[in-house]
Amino acid sequence: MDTNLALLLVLTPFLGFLINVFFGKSLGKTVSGTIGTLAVAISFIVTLVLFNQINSTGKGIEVTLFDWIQISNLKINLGFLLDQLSVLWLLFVTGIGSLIHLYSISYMHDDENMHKFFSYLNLFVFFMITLVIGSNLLVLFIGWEGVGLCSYLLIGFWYKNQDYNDAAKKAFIMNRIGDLGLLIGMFIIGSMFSTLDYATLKTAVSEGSPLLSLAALCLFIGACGKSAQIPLYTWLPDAMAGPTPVSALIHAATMVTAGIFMVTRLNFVFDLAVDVQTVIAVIGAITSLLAATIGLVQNDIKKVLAYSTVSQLGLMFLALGFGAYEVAVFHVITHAFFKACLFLGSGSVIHGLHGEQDMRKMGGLRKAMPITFWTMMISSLAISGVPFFSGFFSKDEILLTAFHHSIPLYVVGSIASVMTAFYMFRLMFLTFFKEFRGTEEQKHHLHESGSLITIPLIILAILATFGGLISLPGNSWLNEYLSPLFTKAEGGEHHLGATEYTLMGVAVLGGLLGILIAYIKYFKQNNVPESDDNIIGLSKLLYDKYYIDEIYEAVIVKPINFLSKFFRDYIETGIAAFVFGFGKVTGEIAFQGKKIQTGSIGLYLFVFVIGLCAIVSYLFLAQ
Amino acid sequence: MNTLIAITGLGIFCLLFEILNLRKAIIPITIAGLLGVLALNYCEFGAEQSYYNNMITVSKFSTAFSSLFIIITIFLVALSHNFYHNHPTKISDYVAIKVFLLAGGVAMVSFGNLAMFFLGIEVLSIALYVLAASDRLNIKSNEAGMKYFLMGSFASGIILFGICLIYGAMGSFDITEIHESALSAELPIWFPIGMILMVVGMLFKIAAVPFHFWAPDVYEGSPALTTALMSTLAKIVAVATLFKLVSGLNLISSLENQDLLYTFQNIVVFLSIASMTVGNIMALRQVNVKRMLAFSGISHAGFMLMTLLTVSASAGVLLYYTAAYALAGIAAFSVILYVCRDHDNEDITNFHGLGKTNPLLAAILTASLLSMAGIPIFSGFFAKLFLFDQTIKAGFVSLVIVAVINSIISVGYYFKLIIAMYSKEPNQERTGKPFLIYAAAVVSIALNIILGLFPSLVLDLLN
Amino acid sequence: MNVSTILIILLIGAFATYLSGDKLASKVALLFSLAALGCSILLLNNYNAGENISFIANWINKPTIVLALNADGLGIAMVLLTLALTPIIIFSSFGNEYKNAKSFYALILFMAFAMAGTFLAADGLLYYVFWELALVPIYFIALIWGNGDAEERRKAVVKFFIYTLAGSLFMLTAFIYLYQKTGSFLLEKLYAAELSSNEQLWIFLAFFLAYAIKIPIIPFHTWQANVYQKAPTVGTMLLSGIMLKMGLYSVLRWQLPIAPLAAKEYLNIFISLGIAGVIYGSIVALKQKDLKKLLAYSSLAHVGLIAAGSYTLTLDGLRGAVLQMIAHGFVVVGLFFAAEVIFRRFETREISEMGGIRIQSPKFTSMFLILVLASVALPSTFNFVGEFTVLYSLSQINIWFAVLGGTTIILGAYYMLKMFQQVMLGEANSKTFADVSLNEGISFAVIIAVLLFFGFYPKPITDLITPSLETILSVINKN
Amino acid sequence: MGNILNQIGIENYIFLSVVLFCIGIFGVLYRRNAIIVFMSIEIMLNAVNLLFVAFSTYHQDAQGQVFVFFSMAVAAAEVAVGLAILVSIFRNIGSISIDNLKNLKG
Amino acid sequence: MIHIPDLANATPVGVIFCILAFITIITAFLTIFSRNPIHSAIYLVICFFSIAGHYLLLNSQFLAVVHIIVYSGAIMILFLFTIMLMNLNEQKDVHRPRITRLGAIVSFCLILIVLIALFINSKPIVGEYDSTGEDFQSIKVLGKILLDDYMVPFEFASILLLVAMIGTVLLSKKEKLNK
Repeated sequence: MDTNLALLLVLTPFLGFLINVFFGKSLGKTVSGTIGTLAVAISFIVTLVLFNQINSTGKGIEVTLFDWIQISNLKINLGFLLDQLSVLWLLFVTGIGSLIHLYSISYMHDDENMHKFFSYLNLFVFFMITLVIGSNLLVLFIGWEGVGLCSYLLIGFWYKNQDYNDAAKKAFIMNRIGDLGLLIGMFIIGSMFSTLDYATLKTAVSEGSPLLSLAALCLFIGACGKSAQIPLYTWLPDAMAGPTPVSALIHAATMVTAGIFMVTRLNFVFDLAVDVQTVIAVIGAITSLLAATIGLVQNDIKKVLAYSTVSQLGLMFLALGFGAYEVAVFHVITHAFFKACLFLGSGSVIHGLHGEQDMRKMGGLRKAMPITFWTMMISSLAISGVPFFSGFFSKDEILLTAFHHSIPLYVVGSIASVMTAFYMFRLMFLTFFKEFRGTEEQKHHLHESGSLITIPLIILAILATFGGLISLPGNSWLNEYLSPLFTKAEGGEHHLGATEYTLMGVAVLGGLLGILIAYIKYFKQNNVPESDDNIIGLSKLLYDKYYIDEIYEAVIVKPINFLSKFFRDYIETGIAAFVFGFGKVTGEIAFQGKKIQTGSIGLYLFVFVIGLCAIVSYLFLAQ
Repeated sequence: MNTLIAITGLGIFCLLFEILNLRKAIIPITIAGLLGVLALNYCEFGAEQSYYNNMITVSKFSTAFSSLFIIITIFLVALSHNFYHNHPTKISDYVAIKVFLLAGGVAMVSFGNLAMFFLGIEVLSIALYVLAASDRLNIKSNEAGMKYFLMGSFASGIILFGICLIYGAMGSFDITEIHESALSAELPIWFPIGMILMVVGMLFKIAAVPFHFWAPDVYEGSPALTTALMSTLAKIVAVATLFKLVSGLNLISSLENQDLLYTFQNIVVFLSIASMTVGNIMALRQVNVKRMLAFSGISHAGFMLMTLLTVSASAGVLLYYTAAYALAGIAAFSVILYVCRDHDNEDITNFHGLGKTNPLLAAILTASLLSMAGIPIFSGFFAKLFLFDQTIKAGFVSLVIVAVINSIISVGYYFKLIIAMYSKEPNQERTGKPFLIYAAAVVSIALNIILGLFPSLVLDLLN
Repeated sequence: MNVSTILIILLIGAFATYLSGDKLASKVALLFSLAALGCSILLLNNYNAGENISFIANWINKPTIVLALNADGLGIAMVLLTLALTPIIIFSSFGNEYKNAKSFYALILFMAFAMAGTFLAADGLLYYVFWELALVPIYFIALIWGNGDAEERRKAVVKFFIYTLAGSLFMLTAFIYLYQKTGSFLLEKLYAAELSSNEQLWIFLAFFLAYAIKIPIIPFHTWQANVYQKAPTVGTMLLSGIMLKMGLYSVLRWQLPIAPLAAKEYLNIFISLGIAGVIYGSIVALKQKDLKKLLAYSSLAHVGLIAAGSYTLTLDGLRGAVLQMIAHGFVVVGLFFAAEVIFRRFETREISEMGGIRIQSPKFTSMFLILVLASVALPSTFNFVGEFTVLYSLSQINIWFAVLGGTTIILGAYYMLKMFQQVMLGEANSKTFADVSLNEGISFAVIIAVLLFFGFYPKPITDLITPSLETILSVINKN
Repeated sequence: MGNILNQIGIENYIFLSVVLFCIGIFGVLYRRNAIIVFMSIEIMLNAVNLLFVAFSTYHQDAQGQVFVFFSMAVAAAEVAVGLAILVSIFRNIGSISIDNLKNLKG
Repeated sequence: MIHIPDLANATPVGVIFCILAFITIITAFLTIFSRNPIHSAIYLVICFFSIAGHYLLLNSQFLAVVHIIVYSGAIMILFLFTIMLMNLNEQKDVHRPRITRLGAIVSFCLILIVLIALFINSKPIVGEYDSTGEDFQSIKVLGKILLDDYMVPFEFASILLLVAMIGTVLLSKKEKLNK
């Protein structure tokens, strides 16, 4: 029964994928969209059933299908583990997934390859489910790389544009760098404990060692790739080349959280590698700040959201670094709600403006698109940490945890939060308030999106508002639910003392401060960001993302390409010349040798005689 | 002995046919006669016997090699039909000379007395001088004949001097006597000197470096069929005789007695390496196919010389090697004769596009070249294998490595021809499918492959 | 029935194909190759049922050379690879018209015969004979039916032949030397040979030269790219799909067990060479302008990893190497076939002249993408299983080997996706790209099906090869 | 009747014939006129014949002298064939200098 | 050791040997150095006569006679005929490059030195030479050996001569070109 349920869970999206791949075109857009959505919806329903079961019994379900890869000391089977963590993850993967599928039916309706879009989305969900429910690291790795593939396919969905293809390629390759880390981590763990199974591993891991730390570090590199942390984050902003639902689903709500999922899954490993945890926290904090600063000045509506995502992911890693897994998970969930909502909202805006993404050409959309506006407003409030929206609780917990462990990191996180509030409201003001700055024609066509788009927005906005309820300070359902997973309860149960309230107040004030600045700058003063050419000074640095891409290009990509050319043009020809030089030399000797054969009998006999003398004298006289 | 008598008889019959005006029948009858001789020779196999005061000793060695010579001669006679169709009045002479040449060859491997050896080699040589120069109006043929004659007589003089010194040391020409007294302690140094002089003379005949210079010129200038004869029959006769001299006169033990064996082996190793290397390298840039095969023959001579390092064990290997080499050579020359019959040269360009116009012949030539290059399943490979096996067994690993490197070089020029046949466009019409040429080519390459598939057939004959 | 049946079928097939004339040749060849495949599957069945399907007969008495065909799991697996790929390769060529088709297909079958023989032979010399025999047909295939400038092709092909022959002749010398030591060419006798470490080193190096050129391991790879480019695609498939596996297989079967001491002593050097090949091949592949050349360098990178795996001398390394060999065989055949499919339509192999195919043929694009992904070892493809196992074994030797070897997954993705982007994506090409035909589709489908099936369920192959690999390892570790 | 070699010594015969033999070799190398070259070869053969007879006396054995007959026959046959070749060359190029025979080379 | 005949105590035989040897060598050289082929031929005939003298000295009269008949009588006549037939008597030897002469002289010296050194180095024959007293070189004995023991080579020599004959005919015979 459990096996069948698990298979149903996994295979329904895959079935949807197959149907859409093979018959999508003939089925027509609506039908293929519906099938795609239904496939995920069924998974969602199955998840609900499973959630119900696990929530009541409190025990995970293990399903083993068959042996997969045999390695001398490891036996890796294709199996699933459905426990609290995976089902929780599945809930929002399939849940938000369903909503986004629904949204996409309308959003992608004008695209000729809509069936493909849905097949890719279904495939993505399939891999994401595999990632989440895999019973060992290698099954996770199938999903891990699979979602990377889908991300590649979806970023490059509009494949005629080679820039988009570049972005897709970049995403895939940067992910692969992380994947190598993950693989190496697996190798170390595999050779240390002879297993990659979570359950077995959990019992086998007992004490920390340098090797284990190394493994943890490698695993974290993997997480960096997938969850867009320094130094591997640059693909995520570029990934906004894909259709907006993709950004919402993959690059905000689900795939990018895979790194956090993995770290949480292996919490028992990371707990033993304290120094690595510190690294995680520091990198999370820095990423959070860095991305937030870049987000301050971006003008592309999706880029702002992308950097915001990176920043928020940084915050989650900050929490992970302190061992506060449930806090991170909490933020993952709330973030999924409001960020999906924001992306879908921005998609709605873009849809309404026929593809315009530059905020400088928006404005005043509040009236034309009220539902979009309000849902996005709610989400922005949530992400800015305004009290009683979901983001307030989760972000506050992260900062709280940080404060307890490390004041500097707390400060960094807080600054990032303030900035978040600022740029989110910058986005809101520029997009929805004041006058419309686009062309007349666009203005003429402004309208609220259809119900297929607005319904998911509304649902997500509701979730973004009330999502915080699952883990209220002091009375956390989530912490309790997840407690079987973690060995030590850290960061979860804070007694709400004076410090905590003070901190909460500081956070709220910070958020409001950010909003206020944005209000003054973009509402009161009615500033509109300069056009690209006129950006100078610090903002130029920020606008150009600290030139990180350019640095990578110069330090890594260019040298590799140069090396490739060098190898191709010099080393290859050099080796060839050397190897075949033997042939050339022999040929040349042959050519010269021909001259000895002069045709003169005298010479021939001369050599004959000399040879005879040489032989005879060597044999008889040389003794 | 009977074989020798039969062969000379057959030669005289050939001359008679001319008188009786039976020109048309001469080739079939000669072939039939040679087949009869082959059968006769086969009957003698295994019976160790000596005839007429040990002038001729029939042994496994001699009969086996005689059979090989007879088979090669059959092919050569068969090829004569088309080759000499422009010289109907001379064909009996040509065939008779070839048969006598065979007699000389048989005498050389079955001699029991150095007089027979000397006369045999002279019959062979004089017949070859004549054949080389036989295209009397062709200046190249004249030149080839002259060069071969001058150098050949020079070498004969050396051989004769060698025989003389051996006689001086031994007081006898009989090889059994010489074999026995070769180990005597009071042996004058004349014996090894004489032996070395004879060996040098034979090295000239097999065209080993540095006595090889005549070979390419003579091969190139001679009429193609004569070249075929020289590079197959004459060469294997010479090698077999050299082997028989060294083993029959007990040179190795005698040298060992005088602590000269090591030096001698050094010389053989050096000559072998030099022959292989010079032959292969010089062949690389040749455009004339006969000349190329001459150099290839020089390198094969180098390979065959390796048997002198393991005289006691390698008679079978030598037989196998010579058979493989000669059969491949016959097949190759059949094709060359066909391709170049209307040309006054044998340049590689004549072979362009043979793969398209005459796929069978092209395949045969390819197979024979592959055999010479030592690619498996053709007997050339196994020949080299057995040779290397013997030589490594005797401890000459480095020599084998040089030989291996040479095999690699040799591929370079063998494949030049293959490429010309297959990847260039035909530049001429090739008409007619002369039966005898096709038959000779097919049968010889078939024999070659059969030898490759069942090496034991030949290899075990002499063990 | 024993394994000699397979060889006989293939040999008869080669002759039958030649005799059947130009029109029927391709079909007859396909028929015989399928028959051989069927036969081998039957034999696999018998083998799994515990039947003895080896073959032994006397051939040459002195020196003793035996017609010994030994079918253990490893051998059968490699033969199956050969015989599964041969029909695919033949079938894939149905879209092309070849001059003198009867010779062409006869040579293909003959080559399959020789390669199958190489994988089965248990007598050193028989093995060598098959090894060399396999070289001859590919030489002619590349020479006569190849493409590009005739003069350059000739040069490339001759170089290839001489180069490979050069290597293998040293192997022959080593075999003869071994024969002197043991008095037999039989595999088991050679395994039992007692050699000093110095002797082992020389023998190891002689073998290495032969295999390093065939595989190829850098810096012995110079022939590869040119020949792959110049050979007709069928030839390239045979070369890259099967023939270079001969080298890798031989490392496992002959080189390591015969000279284990040398293998152990210089393990790091040889692994490093393999890994250097991975990195070097990947980097060079980045800037290739010719599609077939790019695939050639990618092949160089992959076999480098396989070689590195083999030289680890661990069960995982060997097993991963074999799995990866099989997987790579299928993938590379598929990729070269894709290049051929493009060539049939665009008449070019220059990457810069391609692009925009996806618009015109999404079906082909999907298949190509799957092959590309398999080639970069996406989990759930067969290649991942092999690559993971190999990398794991490398990590057991030294974690840095795994890290450096693992760069293949990054660099591989880089050049393959770059190629994919340039070849397939972008604005529509000015030239029309007809959709894949049924024949082409079937070839792709079979390859993809194999890759995906074994990607999830490699157990049958693992179970097949593991016992023989364990035997080999026990020989390696006998001292 | 004593052995005559007691008065001369076999070595002297050896040296004489060696010198003669070498003169023959020298002639072959030195002269370009084919006829003279033939003559030089005859000198070589005669040097050997002389030694044969000397050895025959040395061993008191007639076989050496018998061999000389064969050697003479060979010499005669060689000269006949050689001169025939020479004549045809002379007919073709009007010269008997072996320096003119350099068409075949390389 | 070379044991040079002591001219002071030379036996008549020794003196004759020295004279004959001297003539042989000198005429051999003259054969080679003569510019006129006819002179060469004449010198060669003298050389052959001196060799016949050696044969006589060694008491093999029959061989000496045969030698004169075959060489001086047959072979040399053949040479002379050819020379005259070709009208070569006036022909100067073509210009020889210095390198050729140098090469010839070098190789001559080399091989002479090597061979002489070889025989000097070898162990000297000590003691008296055997003299069995038996008749071993009369015509009777020679005939017996030649036609009895050496019958096969004798017959084979006829093949040799036959081949030479056919060959010479083949090389000289003009044929009707029927093309």
